Amino acid sequence: MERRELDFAEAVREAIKQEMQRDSRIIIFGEDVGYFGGLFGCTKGLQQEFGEERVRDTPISEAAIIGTAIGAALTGLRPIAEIEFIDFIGCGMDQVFNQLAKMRYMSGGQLKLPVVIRTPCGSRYPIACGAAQHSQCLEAWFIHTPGLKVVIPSTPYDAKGLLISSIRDDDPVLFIEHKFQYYARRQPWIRERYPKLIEYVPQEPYTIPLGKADVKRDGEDVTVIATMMMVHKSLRVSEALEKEGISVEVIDPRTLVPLDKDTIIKSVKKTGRVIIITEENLTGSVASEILSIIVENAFDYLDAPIKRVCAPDVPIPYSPVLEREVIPQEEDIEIAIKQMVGV
Amino acid sequence: MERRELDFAEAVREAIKQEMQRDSRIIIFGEDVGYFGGLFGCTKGLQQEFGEERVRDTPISEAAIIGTAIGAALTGLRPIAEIEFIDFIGCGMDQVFNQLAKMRYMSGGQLKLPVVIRTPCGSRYPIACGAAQHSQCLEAWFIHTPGLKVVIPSTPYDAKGLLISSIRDDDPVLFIEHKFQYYARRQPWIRERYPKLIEYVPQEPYTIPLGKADVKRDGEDVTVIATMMMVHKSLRVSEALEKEGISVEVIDPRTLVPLDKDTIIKSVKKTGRVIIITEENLTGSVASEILSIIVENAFDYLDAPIKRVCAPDVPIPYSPVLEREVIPQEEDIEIAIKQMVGV
Amino acid sequence: MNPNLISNELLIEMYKKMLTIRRFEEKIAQLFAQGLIPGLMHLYIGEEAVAVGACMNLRKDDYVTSTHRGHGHCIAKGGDLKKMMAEILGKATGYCKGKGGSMHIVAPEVGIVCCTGIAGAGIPIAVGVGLSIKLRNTDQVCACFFGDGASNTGAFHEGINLASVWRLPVIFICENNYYAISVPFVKAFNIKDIAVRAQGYGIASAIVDGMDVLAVYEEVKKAVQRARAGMGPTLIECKTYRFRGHHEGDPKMGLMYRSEDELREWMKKDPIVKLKMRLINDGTLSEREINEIEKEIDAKIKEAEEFAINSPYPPLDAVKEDLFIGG
Amino acid sequence: MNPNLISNELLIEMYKKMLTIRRFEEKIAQLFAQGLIPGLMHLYIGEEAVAVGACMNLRKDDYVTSTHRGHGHCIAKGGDLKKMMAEILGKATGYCKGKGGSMHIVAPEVGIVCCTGIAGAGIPIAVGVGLSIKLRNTDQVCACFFGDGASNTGAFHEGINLASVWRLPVIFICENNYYAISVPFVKAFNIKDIAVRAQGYGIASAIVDGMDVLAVYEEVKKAVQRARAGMGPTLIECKTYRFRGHHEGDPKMGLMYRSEDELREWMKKDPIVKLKMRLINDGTLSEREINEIEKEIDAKIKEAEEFAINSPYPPLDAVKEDLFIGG
Ligand SMILES: Cc1ncc(C[n+]2csc(CCOP(=O)(O)OP(=O)(O)O)c2C)c(N)n1
Ligand SMILES: Cc1ncc(C[n+]2csc(CCOP(=O)(O)OP(=O)(O)O)c2C)c(N)n1
Ligand SMILES: [Mg+2]
Ligand SMILES: [Mg+2]
Repeated sequence: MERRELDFAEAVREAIKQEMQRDSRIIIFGEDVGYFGGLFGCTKGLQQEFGEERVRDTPISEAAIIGTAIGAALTGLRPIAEIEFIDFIGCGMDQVFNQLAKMRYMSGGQLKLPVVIRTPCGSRYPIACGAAQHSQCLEAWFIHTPGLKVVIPSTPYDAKGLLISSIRDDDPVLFIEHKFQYYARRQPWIRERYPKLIEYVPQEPYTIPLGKADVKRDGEDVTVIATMMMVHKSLRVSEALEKEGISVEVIDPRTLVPLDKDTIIKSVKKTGRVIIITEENLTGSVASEILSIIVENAFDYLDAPIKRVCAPDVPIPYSPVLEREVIPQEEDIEIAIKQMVGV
Repeated sequence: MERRELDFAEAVREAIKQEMQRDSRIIIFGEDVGYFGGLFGCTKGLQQEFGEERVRDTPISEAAIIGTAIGAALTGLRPIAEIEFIDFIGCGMDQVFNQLAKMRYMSGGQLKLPVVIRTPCGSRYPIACGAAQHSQCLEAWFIHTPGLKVVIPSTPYDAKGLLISSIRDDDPVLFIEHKFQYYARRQPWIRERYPKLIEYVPQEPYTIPLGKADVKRDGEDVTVIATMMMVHKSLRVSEALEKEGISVEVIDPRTLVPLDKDTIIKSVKKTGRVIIITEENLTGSVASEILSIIVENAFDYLDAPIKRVCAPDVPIPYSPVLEREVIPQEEDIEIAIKQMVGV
Repeated sequence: MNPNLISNELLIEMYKKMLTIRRFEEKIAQLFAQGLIPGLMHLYIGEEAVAVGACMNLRKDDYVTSTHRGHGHCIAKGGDLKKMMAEILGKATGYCKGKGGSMHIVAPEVGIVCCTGIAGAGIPIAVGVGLSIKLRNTDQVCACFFGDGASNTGAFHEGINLASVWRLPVIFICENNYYAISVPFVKAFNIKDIAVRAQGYGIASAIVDGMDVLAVYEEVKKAVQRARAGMGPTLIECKTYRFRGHHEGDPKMGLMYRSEDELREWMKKDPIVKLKMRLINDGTLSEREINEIEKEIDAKIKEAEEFAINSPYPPLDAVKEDLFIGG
Repeated sequence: MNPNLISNELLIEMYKKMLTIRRFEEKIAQLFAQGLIPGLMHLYIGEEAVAVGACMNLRKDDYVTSTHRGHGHCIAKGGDLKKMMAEILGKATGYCKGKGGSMHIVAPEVGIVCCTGIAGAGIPIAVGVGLSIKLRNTDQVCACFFGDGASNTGAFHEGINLASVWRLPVIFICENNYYAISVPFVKAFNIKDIAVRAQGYGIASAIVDGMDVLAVYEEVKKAVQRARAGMGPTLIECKTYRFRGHHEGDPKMGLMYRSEDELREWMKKDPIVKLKMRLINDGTLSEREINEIEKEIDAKIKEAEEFAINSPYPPLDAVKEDLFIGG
């Protein structure tokens, strides 16, 4: 039997499709998700298969998109709402944090909000430079928003399993898809560089539990905790460093809320050295949170200060030379690892 | 000469008033700030003094309020925009982070955005329980928003000096005022408990530089870094602990962006023990960021893991017994300090 | 409007509901003054005709989205006074176990599915309720209440437009009480009637005297019929007035920014007094029957008050509960 | 509209501006296809009459807020082609030193004070510009461009309402090209004309053929006069069409979601061809003069292209600059 390989967008689409086949309460809507099939093709063919009632294009109205998802979820549906880029979530931010995230708690548990908000994030350098308003990583805001689950897969396999879990979850989930991860099929160099961006994905629906990190690579000398594209970059660097005798463990938390602290702490206790690598702006980042958790839980095991490798605190500039400079690159990761192990 | 004492709202009002007298380009607008003088009286009398052109009531339109401030600032005015509660900033969030914070950078330095957004935050327990949508501390989102300065004063003296600096600053400033700090005049028990909430404030305009922390109390055994109401609570606990022979240093960063790392690190190097106390939800908090900075800069000086004392990751519940439980209380601070020094 | 089409039973029912709201909230005002209420209270007194006139058209399985000034909606839709009062006092026996408070009372059992303190935020949520009704293919409707102030939020615009494009069974009921806290209508609108905005979305609209419960009833009835028939949303503007301050504790009950004359004029239109006079003049109810109704209602309020006061506060552990279903 | 009131000079100027936009963007399309442009490009081709017709009414000290599809506005307002092209290529010599890119070109020197990639976000900012004009007591105006799609954002509603209430000198120019990316007008609106929304704010409005530069010119002229006279804002809806995809790279230039027939019909209304025929038929310009204009413009575009291509990328240090004024 041939092993079926999917890219990230295909895995996302398959998850949605199979879940919609399974459960007629699932609907999906957002800008361009219907007839066009989504800017990145993640909903291609779904309107054709499930009809215009269940797969809907919306006006440019992020507050209405999220609010509509809430109201539908409160009264028996299981909506998937798409925010076309996470950068636009500010237009519907009140609905996300004051309504969606808080309604169940405020109601004393009377209400149930099975909503998934899917949204792409991140830099597409060098494929398409999106500049300051189309390239952001904003997950840190949402781990600081009690009542939301936050999922940030890095691979097609994880994307399918985590999206199915998110759709089946009865709580609100913000499902963030790094845009660069969509391009491996169209741009062969990406696949060559980051082979896990096209991988075997089982045909049958399967779930990956929210709150379970994945050790993407075992290692002894240093623990790298990385998210989304930084997982791929870290893996590539780690393989190269292997030849220099440096053994790197790479952990992908996969979900930020809930966060699998145990897997992280276990690794830290083994290696004593930690680098956290994310594409976000440094200050107030998810990296800071993970660092804090490690300090609180494994301080005595640390052989060196934890390092954060993130974007500096500036908006993403347009020029490719500047965008490249801002986004953590493989050489930054390599330098950080080498410094950490004292090479 | 008698020493003139002001409460927090009076200090804020005096700063605005004196600056408006000095510079006719300064205008202020927001919901209820005009005729009514603001929900908390911070703009009382200003419309009467400066007229309806410069002191304006707005419709309930947070996106328009912030956008209007931006446009006015771009073309020669120096607006102060009020968001009635920080909880409502989600309705204008896009304008804050995609426009206001990024415009100067995106323009390559062509644009100047002298905007102050003033907004109250925080819990008013036990004065008035505001529940989940009227009690939040959201400053963490804004330290993760490059291009914004973030100011969070705790005392009337600091409020006046920092607000004048913020108004004179040519960059956008988010000026957050903890609501509880407004009540010391009306509720005498508050002043008794937290004496610094009414204090001497010079009549003449003065500035306090953004980016300068204040050591609110010198100590040797442990460094407490606290913000807004937690400064007052920490001071009260520290005084009590003094009698038990525990010497606590209390640092109020006062501005989060820019952050005075030097003052913090210096204190950490002296005490080797750090507790960070804020009213925010724990995960993804400012406390996590400060913790990270300390680890990166003073790891070898730490005698114990840094502790964060924050609200748990839940929305603020309405019931007074529950709100009290969620907001860090003096007994929580006391316990944390005692644990830290091993008593 | 032909009032003859309305049965006496219905009129009496409306009277009872309005009076219940009034007395419930007078009780709150009293408890608030006694310091027994921990949070801010936005009272509906004066506006009872809107909630009651609207909700009398709704079935139990119809939905309502409510606001910071929501007690009236909840009572009109059939909410339990005891659970409401307990919630307002922050007690474990409240609708939300004390976690929501006055601004967040939801009662899904009677169709109150959303109650938010963010002006306008209920509007897009009502749209989602409408979508769900449509896709589940029932003939339910959703009544979405909001204020004049909320009509200037982006959520209003985005929500109503989407409801129109998707032709959803939502009745948007604007309670125009002419103030958003202290800001008067004329400082926030350059139009006379909010209802004209319906034209920008291509939906039906109506302007109605919000101090006349029958007028509200009749206009909402038409909108509900249209909605049930799949003919889409309606925007109904009810001109009304709050008799008290924006919230309890608003200095001078709002007379810092409103004139006494204005308040007096509106109080002359008290919807409860008006209906009561009619019921008496019509001979529908005798003075004695009116008195009995009042007593009956007062007894229920008293019962709710006692229930709430005697109820325990939630246990501290409750803080960590109800965030996620999966714990 | 009496076209005789428009001088020949003005007509020629309009023609030149429109053609400059067209050629500038055709160059971008070409460079994009060659892989020389790092970012996404939203071209204005087909819609030139709107920017040019509008901006010909503006003085240099008047303001414009622009969008993700902003090259036309910038050129029409007098922006420097070299600095624009350099910005689009991400070069240090661009308007924004390469930091902004196509979607964020501002040129305060000619009044382009805001250019944002967030649909609708420029609208409240234009309101602030209007407020500043009013308080500084000048007779400037602000032209605020945005699309049909942006008209459904909350920012549109909040912004225009506030401009109306405060009677600000802002001309809201809706470029209705019938699509928001792939979503057609009819899936996003239940009205025929966006301009009807003006009634919900109590402001003047107009619907104009956006493929006719003179029609746009005349209608915006009236609005500018009203604004300068302190008579408040106007909403002008220009019916137009983009001849290319939503962005370069949009598969089949948007024919995935538009019909070829539709595109062909609109291309027949090409505003540049239309004005050119008129100028020739009127005898205002000879074929030779037309050719010379084209050559002149092509030379300028070539110059801009060469300037941009030969300019250096910004130094890496630039990353940390320009965040704050105070460093
Ligand atoms: C988005 C938002 N902005 C501001 C507030 C603060 N606020 C609470 S009630 C209110 C006035 C609401 O006016 P309206 O919608 O007319 O309702 P009313 O209070 O008159 O019933 C305001 C401004 C809020 N709750 N939400
Ligand atoms: C708030 C927001 N939502 C979504 C987008 C993604 N997006 C970019 S352009 C566009 C369509 C804009 O349509 P319109 O306003 O009609 O302008 P046009 O592109 O047709 O000129 C969309 C949806 C965005 N930029 N901003
Ligand atoms: Mg009102
Ligand atoms: Mg369009």
